[in-house]
Amino acid sequence: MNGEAGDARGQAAMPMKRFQLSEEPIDVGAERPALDHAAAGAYASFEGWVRDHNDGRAVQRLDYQAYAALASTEGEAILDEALVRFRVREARCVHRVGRLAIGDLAVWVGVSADHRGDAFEACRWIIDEVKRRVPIWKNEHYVDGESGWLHPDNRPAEGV
Amino acid sequence: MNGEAGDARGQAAMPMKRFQLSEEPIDVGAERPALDHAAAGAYASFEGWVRDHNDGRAVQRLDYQAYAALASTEGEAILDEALVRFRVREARCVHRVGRLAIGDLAVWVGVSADHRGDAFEACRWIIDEVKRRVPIWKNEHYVDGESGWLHPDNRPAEGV
Amino acid sequence: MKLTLLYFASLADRAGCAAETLDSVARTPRELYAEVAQARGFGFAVEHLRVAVNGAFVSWDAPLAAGDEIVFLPPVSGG
Amino acid sequence: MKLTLLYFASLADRAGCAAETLDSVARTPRELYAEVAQARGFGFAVEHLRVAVNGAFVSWDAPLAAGDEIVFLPPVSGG
Repeated sequence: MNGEAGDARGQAAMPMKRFQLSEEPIDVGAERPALDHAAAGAYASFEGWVRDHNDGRAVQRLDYQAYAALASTEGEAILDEALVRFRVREARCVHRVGRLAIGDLAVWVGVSADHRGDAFEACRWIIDEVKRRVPIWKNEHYVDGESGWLHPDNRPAEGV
Repeated sequence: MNGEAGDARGQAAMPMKRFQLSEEPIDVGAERPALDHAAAGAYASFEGWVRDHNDGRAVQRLDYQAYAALASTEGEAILDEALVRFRVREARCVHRVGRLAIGDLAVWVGVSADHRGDAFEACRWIIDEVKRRVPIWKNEHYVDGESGWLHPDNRPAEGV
Repeated sequence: MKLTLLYFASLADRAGCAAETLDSVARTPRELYAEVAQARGFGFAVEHLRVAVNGAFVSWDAPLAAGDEIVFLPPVSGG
Repeated sequence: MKLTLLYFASLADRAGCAAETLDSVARTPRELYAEVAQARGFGFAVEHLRVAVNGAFVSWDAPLAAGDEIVFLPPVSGG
């Protein structure tokens, strides 16, 4: 009765992708029903908001750019993998692209499970993998007028 | 710039308790603004819903009973402790009391922090402590007509 | 001395009431529980309970005073 | 053979364009990157990039075919 059963049944009932890129503000309330399940007692979620500072610099706004085709398949692969790795009922993620202001919701992850430990672990794993693997880049615009693409260089890209 | 600074400033701006018992359905949307913070990039939340089964028995509904005076002070102590133990900006919890149906929200925890690791860890710690320490009891009403108070007996009560 | 007891969950069911006031010579919660458990037929050993006096957790061997409100707390199941 | 390249983030800024089509004799992404990095002045070493061909991650030594769409992906910063 884990995610695999849900998958099989969900082909018709759940045509929507588990991972979405969105050019519009993320509506968490609209995403939530996909995670409801009478048997699921636990729901864990994560939201990443645009902060007003990063690395000591005052941030004014930012742009997210995605390689949309690959971001969609890679994001979907992460969520499908989460349903196999963890005992969860459902998992979803929405990532914004385009221009965002301070306090805007940049990414949301929601996971439902029978038990809270699984919900927390899967939620944490998903956001970590999304940040590590999905081809999305952040361009920070600073209050001083400068801007720059963030390419974390302390960890080489892995695998292929 | 952690929770302690927030505390000092919050005396006037934030008169509401961090922990609340509620006889009414929990309105997560109404709780959220208390966790917004321009410097907080991460928000983690947990929701516990009433499940349709427990320990192999079909559950119809349940009642939560609280020793309200002590539950309030103990819940508040847990959240205050979370602000000291973890690098978080704000933390809140609402626990339902009274009669609940399948799918109802029984407990909600929300935590905002600068970094996602702290948000996840604090959120997990809070729900674990609430379940372990706060004097609230669940009476499950089963589909077969029986009912019973849950007193997990595999772990003796600790401390005093 | 006069003491007030509040009961919750299965202890309230077993006692058949949510509160009672009684006269007792018990000097500590431990002595009081022994007395009440026998009268009410409570099955919990003290190691599986916590005890609160006047709204705060206390030790089983804390001194009791007249007018105290005592609660024996069975294992909790919130969340 | 004709190949299409898409550029993102700082590579697009450096290239001054989001896409280009070029003729190349490169047999693998590794050879293609060496060629393009020199022409465009890209500073990333291949160990800090990933590469995708036709919408899927591939190895740096995968064979290229005419008409392929190649993307060199700098370290990501979503979330």
